[in-house]
Amino acid sequence: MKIQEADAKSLLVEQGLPVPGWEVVRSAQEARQAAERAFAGGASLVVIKAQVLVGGRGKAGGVKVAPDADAAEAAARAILALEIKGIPVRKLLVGPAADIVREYYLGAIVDRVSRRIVVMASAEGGVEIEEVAKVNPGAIHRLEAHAHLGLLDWQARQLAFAVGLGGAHLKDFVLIAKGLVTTMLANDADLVEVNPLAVVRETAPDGTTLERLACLDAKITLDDSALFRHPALEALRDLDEEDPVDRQAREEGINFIKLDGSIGCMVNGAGLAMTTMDLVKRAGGEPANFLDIGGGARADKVAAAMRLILADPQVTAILVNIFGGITRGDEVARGLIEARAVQARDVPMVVRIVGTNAAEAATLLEANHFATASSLDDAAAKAVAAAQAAAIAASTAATGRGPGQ
Amino acid sequence: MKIQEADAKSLLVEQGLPVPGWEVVRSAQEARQAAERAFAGGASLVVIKAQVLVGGRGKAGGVKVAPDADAAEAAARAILALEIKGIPVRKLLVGPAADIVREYYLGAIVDRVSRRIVVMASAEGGVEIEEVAKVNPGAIHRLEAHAHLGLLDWQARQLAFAVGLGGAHLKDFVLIAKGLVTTMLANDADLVEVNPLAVVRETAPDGTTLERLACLDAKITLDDSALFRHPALEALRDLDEEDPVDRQAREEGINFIKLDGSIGCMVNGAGLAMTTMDLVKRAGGEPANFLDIGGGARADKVAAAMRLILADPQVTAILVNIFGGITRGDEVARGLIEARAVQARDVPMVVRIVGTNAAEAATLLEANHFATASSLDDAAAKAVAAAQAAAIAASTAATGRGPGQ
Amino acid sequence: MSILVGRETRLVVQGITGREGEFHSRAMLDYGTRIVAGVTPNKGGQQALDGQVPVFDTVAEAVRKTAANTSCIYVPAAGAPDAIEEAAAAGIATIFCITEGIPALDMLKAVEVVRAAGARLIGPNCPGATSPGRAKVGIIPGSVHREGGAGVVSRSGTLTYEAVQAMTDAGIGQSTCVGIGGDPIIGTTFLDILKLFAADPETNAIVLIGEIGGSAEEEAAAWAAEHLRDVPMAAFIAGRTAPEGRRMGHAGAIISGGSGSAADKIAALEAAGIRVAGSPTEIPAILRAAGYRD
Amino acid sequence: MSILVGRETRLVVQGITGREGEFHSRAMLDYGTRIVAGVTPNKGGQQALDGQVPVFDTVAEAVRKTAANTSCIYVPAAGAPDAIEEAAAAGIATIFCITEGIPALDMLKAVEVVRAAGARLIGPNCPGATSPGRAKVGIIPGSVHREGGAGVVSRSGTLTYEAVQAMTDAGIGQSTCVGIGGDPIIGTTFLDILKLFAADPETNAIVLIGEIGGSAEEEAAAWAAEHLRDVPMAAFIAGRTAPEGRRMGHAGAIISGGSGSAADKIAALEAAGIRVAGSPTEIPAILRAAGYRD
Repeated sequence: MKIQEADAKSLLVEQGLPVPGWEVVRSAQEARQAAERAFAGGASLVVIKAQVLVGGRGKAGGVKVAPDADAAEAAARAILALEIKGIPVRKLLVGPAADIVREYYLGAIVDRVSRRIVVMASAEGGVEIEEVAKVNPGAIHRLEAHAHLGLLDWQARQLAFAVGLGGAHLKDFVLIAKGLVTTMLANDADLVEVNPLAVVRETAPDGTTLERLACLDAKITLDDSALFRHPALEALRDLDEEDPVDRQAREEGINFIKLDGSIGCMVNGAGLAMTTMDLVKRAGGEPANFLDIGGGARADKVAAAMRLILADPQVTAILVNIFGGITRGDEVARGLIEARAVQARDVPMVVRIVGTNAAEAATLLEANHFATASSLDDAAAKAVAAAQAAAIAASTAATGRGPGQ
Repeated sequence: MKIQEADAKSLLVEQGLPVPGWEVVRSAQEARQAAERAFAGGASLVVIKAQVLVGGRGKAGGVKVAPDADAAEAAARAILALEIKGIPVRKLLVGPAADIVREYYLGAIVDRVSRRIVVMASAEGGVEIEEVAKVNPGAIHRLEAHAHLGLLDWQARQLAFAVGLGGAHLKDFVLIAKGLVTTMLANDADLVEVNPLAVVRETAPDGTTLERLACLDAKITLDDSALFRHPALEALRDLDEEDPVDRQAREEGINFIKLDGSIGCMVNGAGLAMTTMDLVKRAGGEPANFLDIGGGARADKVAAAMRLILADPQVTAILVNIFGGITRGDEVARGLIEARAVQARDVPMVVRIVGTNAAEAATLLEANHFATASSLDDAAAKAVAAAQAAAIAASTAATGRGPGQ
Repeated sequence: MSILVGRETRLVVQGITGREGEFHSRAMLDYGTRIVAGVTPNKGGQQALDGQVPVFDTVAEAVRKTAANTSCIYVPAAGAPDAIEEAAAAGIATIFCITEGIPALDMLKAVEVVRAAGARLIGPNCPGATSPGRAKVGIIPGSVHREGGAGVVSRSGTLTYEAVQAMTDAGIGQSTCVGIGGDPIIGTTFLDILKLFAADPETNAIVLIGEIGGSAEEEAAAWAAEHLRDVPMAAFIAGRTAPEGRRMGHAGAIISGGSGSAADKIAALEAAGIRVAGSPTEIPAILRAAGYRD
Repeated sequence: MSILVGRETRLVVQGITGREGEFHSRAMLDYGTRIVAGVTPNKGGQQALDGQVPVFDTVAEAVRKTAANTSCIYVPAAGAPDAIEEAAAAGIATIFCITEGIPALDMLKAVEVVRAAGARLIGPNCPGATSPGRAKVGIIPGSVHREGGAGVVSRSGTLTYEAVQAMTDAGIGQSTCVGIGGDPIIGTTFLDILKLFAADPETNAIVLIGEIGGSAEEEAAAWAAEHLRDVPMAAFIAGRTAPEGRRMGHAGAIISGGSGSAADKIAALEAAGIRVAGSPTEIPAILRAAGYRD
């Protein structure tokens, strides 16, 4: 689960990491007031940042700096008017802008290959780390932390020296790097990233300046499988940015992802569900969704899945593909029959059920006049044909003329 | 550092372990009031236990049970009048007496041999585990916990089944066993022992009874080397039971243990200090103390050590044995000269200094008329002779006659 | 021969008295797998599956009394890492963890424990393994198999059944079919299984069924290019149409930061000389074209 | 030959710029020990000991640039476990930790890390080791030694110097003298060192200097009874007069629960055929009586 920058920063602060102050606001007026507070607190510039879960907000104009309250309000208004990668900006982070001397990258991930926590640091901060990885992989220093041990002091020091943050910043870097891993362990995160980690210049009330390390941006992804033991973190889920259908699916315990096509898919198993989508595409169609009803689904879950699919008005055909192992084919067939009995609109459906209790399922489906298919390739082809027929019918209805007329 | 039962129980409670309530009191009157509160809370019996850091208080009469407030007060008065292994009882623990169904032993130690945390459990609780180890070693079930992992669930279950605490008590046993190790890790303890861990019978207000596990006694020893990072635990040191000289030595950074003999010893290095004591004994004397001035001691520390030795009125001779490595012989010699210049009473002293700067030391000692010795055996013999001479002189002074007269 | 499971398998089922554990244990027994013990704490002394399997409180006791060498775990996610560690500590050599939804950090820890014990973990979130005609451990329906010489390794469950059924229907039997699991942190990777297949004299062809996310397929391809030139191979990658940044059901199936796409994996496999099927049904033909003879 | 330290020793000193580290490094250099590097974080690039030793920020860098194979740690107690783990991770084979006062639980963790890395840790709270005429690592004064064939192993510091001086004075030289440390949790035990001496062709006699606390002397005696029957041995145990339940200076020197007394240890050693000296000065005569010839 992705969480917003401001929430990620809160989790870092909980572990004692140095993060400059911020406020989250939802209007230009609130942004102005927050900026005024920042200026009153001694800031000479404020930064206004769109809070969206998608990347690339900087390039999209979602981050601005303002020298006074008027400018801050204007900047906030402009950002709130944006859509970034299709997501309307609803929230802003406002805070004093740091006087950045130099930027670094620091991140911790759960690494699939080493099966350890990998901590990465780079002196090339402030840009996408994936970009650095492509252009200058040698600039990224990595080391493995054992999940039982966390990041050890000597490892943190090694990273500090590798990126040139020895000397005056060594102690703070060690604290921050260890804190990143502590944040990961404490919250079951699979990614904790500070980019940029920056050396910032601060001016004390007496006019002297000092330089210190600060976490200027933060990105944290939480492990969905571990949310059950962090009820407080579940509250960080940004419902603003979640499709209501996604939420409904989550509550039903169905793996569902809405896509742009016209062929609704209902499959048991994630790999087979992706394969079904791929074969729809290969047959010339476009999948409307990814949907995995999971193992051992009963009739009521099948009916719920059907409601999710039909909630999408773009869906003009449905492909059901079940390879029964734990899942019993007759249960699925019963669910389909129930669902069709109550469904609001009539959409052509192709059903393929093999494996456990496939014969019983076939009998049920036949008795209820479902279109069936034996192989997956065949099922995909039939579903695509049905969708194409529906499209032609729709265009006929729209123009009042049939095809070829 | 040993801590009192009541403090040990507090540390267990901090980790969520089930410990019946208690109060600590210092007088029979307070004990009576505490007992009255326990009876008012529904107890039918109260237990009064001496709080002393030495073992064997049960056999010494330091634990009593009372059915009413009068009896509790009388029991408290009796216990407060006791000396247990030379330690006067100053504090009592008062609380409801548990209705014990069955007693078990559960303990965790930092084990030298495996260099792991060893958790031990036995169905033979309530008696000294060392006794069980001798009489019926097979009754003690041991397993090793990795310091990075703590006690794992399956390990705790294994112990539970081994001692017959599966079934209804399994979950609580797992919680308690894991909690023991957590207590050890959280407080840098090198021993955490619950003896007895007991199945107790409790009666609910509605008259129904239930059985559950409870920690009825607790013993914790803290790692002295780790106290620096647990300032709150330093406050648990029981100064009542600490010899004032021990405290003074601790504050001076000198390893000092008072013994019963007449020959004060000042040595650098713990092994050599023990050896010096042993050789004094072998030469027919009795060491008055163990004293290690540590490595690299300077003159002021030597002087402080000398004050500690002379504070013991039984000391009639002093043996100084220094093998200079880091410690410089001339520094020690200078410290001895300084100390003698200001010391309150004149005690014969034999000094042996070898190793680093031994020649300079010898020159200094000779110039100041110290009695010296070359070998350790020789030094021990001379110190014993001096003590014997002093004893004879003292007896002469006491009887008004010299030896042989 | 075969890999991981076979006639020498002496299975202990952890969580045998649960709904899932009991259901699949029955299917394994029916298939001929030798289940020597079950483990459910506090149910030690009972008999599971109509008296066919003794239940113990701990894996250690099960191993001591039945010489179990393989474990299959159906314990719920909250207790599964502990079950894995218990099996490893008890000396179980091969541990299958079927359980889905285990937190990744728990798995990092469990993998360290398994490594230190020198055991092998398959999964979690995997369907197990079948060596047709010998034994099956896990949840793969026995009916899809046929005895033969092709090794199958997959990150998926039902997709594996689909592919294996296609092979069986086409007359290509299997030496062993292994589902390594759909989670990001798993005990045994494609590469590990390729090495086992390479060393197995009865495996004469290999089918690799991958999906989006991570780079395990790429690593396996690189190794295969060097070591499996003479072995007929076929592959399938699910998720060509998956959008970036979304987790496709499996915790490990996500394209992130531009890496883990199906296109990358297909390119790596093709570069290693392994043809990638457009549909699972094409796998038999690709194997035959690569030189596989039954 | 010799054990642990010798002409092949390439030493890195961790904490070389501290007061202790610098003092003893100078003494080691004077003795002829090859100190190839020092490590103090944030002092990388400096030169220590009047330009004789380059200083690095990390042990890894020191190993990379100087091929150091042995480390000696003078880092204060709060940082010493980390220093041990850093050395082990950097591939140092033999790690001496001189530091006193390290918490026991920190050492349990460090010992696990050292074990996993396959390194050897001597100490902590130990004086180090000297192979007379070859090299010394730690703080044992070089002047007490004489080259020869007797191996010495001890839990103590100055008591070791005393015993070694007595041997040297009596004309019995040493192959290697090792102080294993006075803490309860140490990396290398009496038994480990006995095994090394047993395998060293230049060690022809062994002296074991123990003290109260624990049972390491008893374990060593049991092993010696079986494996060192032909090797002349002598022992000394400090603490015959130590009271029960008090920690005698060393964190590990305590008789508790009736175990760890000098009497027990002496009995075990005598039972193994090893004579125990009443004073360190008697060690040479016991060795000779046991058949040792220079």
